[in-house]
Amino acid sequence: MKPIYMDHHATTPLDPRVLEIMLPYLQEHFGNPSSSTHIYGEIAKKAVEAAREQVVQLLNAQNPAEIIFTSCATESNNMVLKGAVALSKVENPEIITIATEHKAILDTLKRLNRQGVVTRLAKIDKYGIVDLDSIKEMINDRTILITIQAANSEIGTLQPLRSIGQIAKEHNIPFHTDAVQALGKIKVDVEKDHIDFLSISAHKMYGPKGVGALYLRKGHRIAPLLDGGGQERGVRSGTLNVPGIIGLGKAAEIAGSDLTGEADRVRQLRDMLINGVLERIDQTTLNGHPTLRLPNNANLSFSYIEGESLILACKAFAVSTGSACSSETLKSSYVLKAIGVPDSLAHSSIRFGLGKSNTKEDITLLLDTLEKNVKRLRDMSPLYEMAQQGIDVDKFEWGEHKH
Amino acid sequence: MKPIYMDHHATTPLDPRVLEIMLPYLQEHFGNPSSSTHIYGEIAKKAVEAAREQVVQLLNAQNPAEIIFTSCATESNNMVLKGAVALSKVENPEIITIATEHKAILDTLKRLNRQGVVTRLAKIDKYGIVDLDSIKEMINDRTILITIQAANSEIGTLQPLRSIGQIAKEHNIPFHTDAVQALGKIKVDVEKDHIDFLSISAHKMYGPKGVGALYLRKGHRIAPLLDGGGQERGVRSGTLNVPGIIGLGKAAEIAGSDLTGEADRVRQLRDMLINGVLERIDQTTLNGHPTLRLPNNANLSFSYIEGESLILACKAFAVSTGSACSSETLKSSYVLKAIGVPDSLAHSSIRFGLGKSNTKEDITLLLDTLEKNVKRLRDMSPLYEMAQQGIDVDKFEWGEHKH
Amino acid sequence: MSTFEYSEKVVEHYENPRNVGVLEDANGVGVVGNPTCGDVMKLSIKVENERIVDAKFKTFGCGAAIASSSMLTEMVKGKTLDEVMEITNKAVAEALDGLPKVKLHCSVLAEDALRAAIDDYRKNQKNKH
Amino acid sequence: MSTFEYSEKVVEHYENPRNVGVLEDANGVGVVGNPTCGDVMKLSIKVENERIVDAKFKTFGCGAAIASSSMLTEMVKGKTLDEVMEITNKAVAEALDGLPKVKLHCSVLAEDALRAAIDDYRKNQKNKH
Ligand SMILES: Cc1ncc(COP(=O)(O)O)c(C=O)c1O
Ligand SMILES: Cc1ncc(COP(=O)(O)O)c(C=O)c1O
Repeated sequence: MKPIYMDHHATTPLDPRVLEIMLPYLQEHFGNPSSSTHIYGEIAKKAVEAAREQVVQLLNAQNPAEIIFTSCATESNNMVLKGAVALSKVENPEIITIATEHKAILDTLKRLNRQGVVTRLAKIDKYGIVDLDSIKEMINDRTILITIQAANSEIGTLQPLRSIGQIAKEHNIPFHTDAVQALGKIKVDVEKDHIDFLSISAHKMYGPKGVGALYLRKGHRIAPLLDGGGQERGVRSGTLNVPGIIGLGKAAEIAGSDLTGEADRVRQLRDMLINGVLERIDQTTLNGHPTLRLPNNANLSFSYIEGESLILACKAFAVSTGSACSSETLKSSYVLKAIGVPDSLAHSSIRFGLGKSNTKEDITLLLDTLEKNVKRLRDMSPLYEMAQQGIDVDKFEWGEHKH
Repeated sequence: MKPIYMDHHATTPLDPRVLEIMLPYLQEHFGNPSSSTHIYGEIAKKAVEAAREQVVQLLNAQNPAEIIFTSCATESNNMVLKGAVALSKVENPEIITIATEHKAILDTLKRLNRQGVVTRLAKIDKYGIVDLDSIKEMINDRTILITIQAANSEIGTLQPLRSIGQIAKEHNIPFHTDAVQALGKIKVDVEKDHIDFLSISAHKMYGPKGVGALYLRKGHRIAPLLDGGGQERGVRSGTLNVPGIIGLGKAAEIAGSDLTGEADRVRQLRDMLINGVLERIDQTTLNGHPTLRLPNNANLSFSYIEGESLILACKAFAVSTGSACSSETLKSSYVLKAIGVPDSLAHSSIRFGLGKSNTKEDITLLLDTLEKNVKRLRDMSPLYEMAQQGIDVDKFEWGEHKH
Repeated sequence: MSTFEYSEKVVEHYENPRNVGVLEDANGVGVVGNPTCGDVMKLSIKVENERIVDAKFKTFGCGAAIASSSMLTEMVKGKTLDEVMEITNKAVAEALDGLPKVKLHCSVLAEDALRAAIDDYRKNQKNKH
Repeated sequence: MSTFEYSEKVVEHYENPRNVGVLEDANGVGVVGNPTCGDVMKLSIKVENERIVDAKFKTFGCGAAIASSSMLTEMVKGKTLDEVMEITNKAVAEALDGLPKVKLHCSVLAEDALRAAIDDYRKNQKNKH
């Protein structure tokens, strides 16, 4: 039997309703939307435009032309940052962001730094929430963009989008948000939140892999990242991924409707999990904000136990230690580090990403499993032993790092 | 009834064998290959690596690490050109290409031109075949790349890859080929043809839309276009499009096996079409080379008739006037222009892109339809009337252009 | 140039164009357009007592160009020259239940052809005198 | 750090680790690693007549670290100090039917813990005399 999936921040299963609507476009309706001389192209084009409308609805955008289909949120993020810099006439332009952004923001900024772009990291608190005054203080003549995510993929922290958007608007600076983890979980409204650019990845909201979108408010321009056939009004060339786009559209529609019932259901499971762990297992902590967090995220530290060994013990569950993209390396999470979690505790953290398939029974079983195995592994842990003896493992003089 | 599809250069239907192998990855095997802590991720990763191996086989690459999955050939092309320029230390680096490349090459070069990159267009003959001496003459200290396509998407002309590769190798200049139209139709062998970079789009070879690949010979480096989670060894970040990649892998396997039987079958249909038109309808010409052309391509000009009106008449067939990407605009084909076809004749051209579903009966019906409608439209054409009267329409003094 | 944006009327006129050909006894002929641009229209009219009694066309061009020409001949037949001077490209397009944006120039071409044919008729009349 | 690259033996030792704990009557104890790096190993040994007669471990670390520690205790028990000096990290990894590349450092940690425990034993002996 496969483990119970609780890694919905890494990716989500395709909603069967999404697959169903995609299938004809993987079969008889295979046309290229740019083929304007025959019905195959026409059918594809119509379907793509319908999907665009569904994304418009989810975001409360004003105009289908504001939606650009891409291959993933990584592309959307790269497009916005690189595309804004490419058109900027400012010397050493500055971009305001925070240290807990996804790598698709941070590593893109790193590359831009080599071209003279300056990254300004606004302050965040111990929950990872951005300090609004810090943003205001950083704004100057050279600020060309504020990019702050809607929700963090590791610790689930939600950012005050509307307040950030308000600041950006007042200072006439474009505001981008990476909303990958937020869509379908919390309402994101590009009008009310004053968002100018927004990144989407379908596979994080029960849509297909290989397709994303960029919301690009009318009147704002960026240079394209992919040049070529001139699709998507020249902003993103390349044959449109028709089945993917149709899947994204349907997933967007479903995400919008999930905001009422499903988000609450999952929030209850999350609270059951968080409260269960904190009450039943001592020396555990919640990372991220207690309430201003994704309804499906619980990031918990189990002191004195290394995360992977606990994951191995909970083999009836599919969970991860952090973002899928960084779990191949041995480094501990830069997100936990950025909110001040000590390295030792960062190694003791597990991210639970709940989703539609999870039930109350799953949480009950998970809590039992955790309780039993935390005990087992602590009995095996020299750190736990030291702690029992009153030694502070974080202050202890350890030998030099070996690797 | 839907028209008979003959626009296989624009896109192809998904091979049912490809869809079949993709389906489980659109359903139960939905994991993110970067999720290393659970079986969902592991299953996805294994499948992706198997697909990589299938692409290796098709190209005769040496190493799976040489295959980078992308979202389409437009991305692969942009990646190579922009990525090579980004790492180049040469001032005003030069890239050698030809005027009949796809827009994903030409428009990318145009953008790079603004950064000081120089595009050198090697000479081509009236069939569109590159002049090898012209390439040799253009090579100098600043040449950082030669990019010449394997086969043209409009006129089907094949380039002498091996000879180009040989020249590139002798001069120690990396050689990129956009092989989008060629794979599955002619053998492309990165070893024998001395190819260093090669672009693939799955949907042009009966694979899914939204996925492509870049072959990147070991030892050659390019800067990434998408920064982020570090997937694909950091060269292309973004969650892998698992079902798409698996589809690409299977399509690559099938493409390899099609080189023997299917390519010959289609070549016979193509010749039946070309010979039928040239014999039965006067004042018709074949664009591109008579033999050094894609087995599935026939690009024909029907003098004195505007292409779209003929397409409209042949409504039992889905064909196009040129590349899907440019058919939304009213401009005539830059490819036909580049090989010296006069504008008037370019407007009279139709591209027939044959494929697996086409039969001898289709060609018979097509020839009858063409013959009948060409006659009908010529009877309606003032140009035909003039020609009958011995007036050369290309030399006639027409009024000024109005639009 | 999506052909799917063509109205039924455009398709009908394209498939069954009215008044194709050249009038043997035309007294006004207009040829406009340019093959380099993808369309050429030739309109021949027969005028009697300042009234167009017959009209025929030949067109090299897309479906919209053929339909516009066909519609134009229908619209001018039986009208006086004064009356037809009021036929604009917009009127042609409307009579076809509209044309796709990128095809509006086809109706302009039709209007131009009409003007050219009438100019030719007037010139012929002048030369006679 | 894909856990799917773990051999069956690693998993078996992780799930049923041998010799967990601290020897009450140890005369050599080694603690190596650093929680900041994600693993700490504590090995306690009892040496009699230059022979390790008992060994126990406690480990904070991933599955491979736990399995390496467990395997190490099995390997050293009953061997003379001279004999165990020949046990390298490679030997530990091999005894576990191999470790994933990114986990090889876990076997190094085990070797380090053994060296540290023996050093501690020798120091204790010296201090006695
Ligand atoms: C917040 C956030 N942004 C961007 C991404 C990148 O999404 P993708 O891998 O689909 O490009 C992710 C997924 O890891 C994410 O969680
Ligand atoms: C030769 C060639 N190169 C590149 C492309 C671009 O492929 P895609 O649209 O899948 O990115 C095409 C397709 O139009 C092509 O024919």
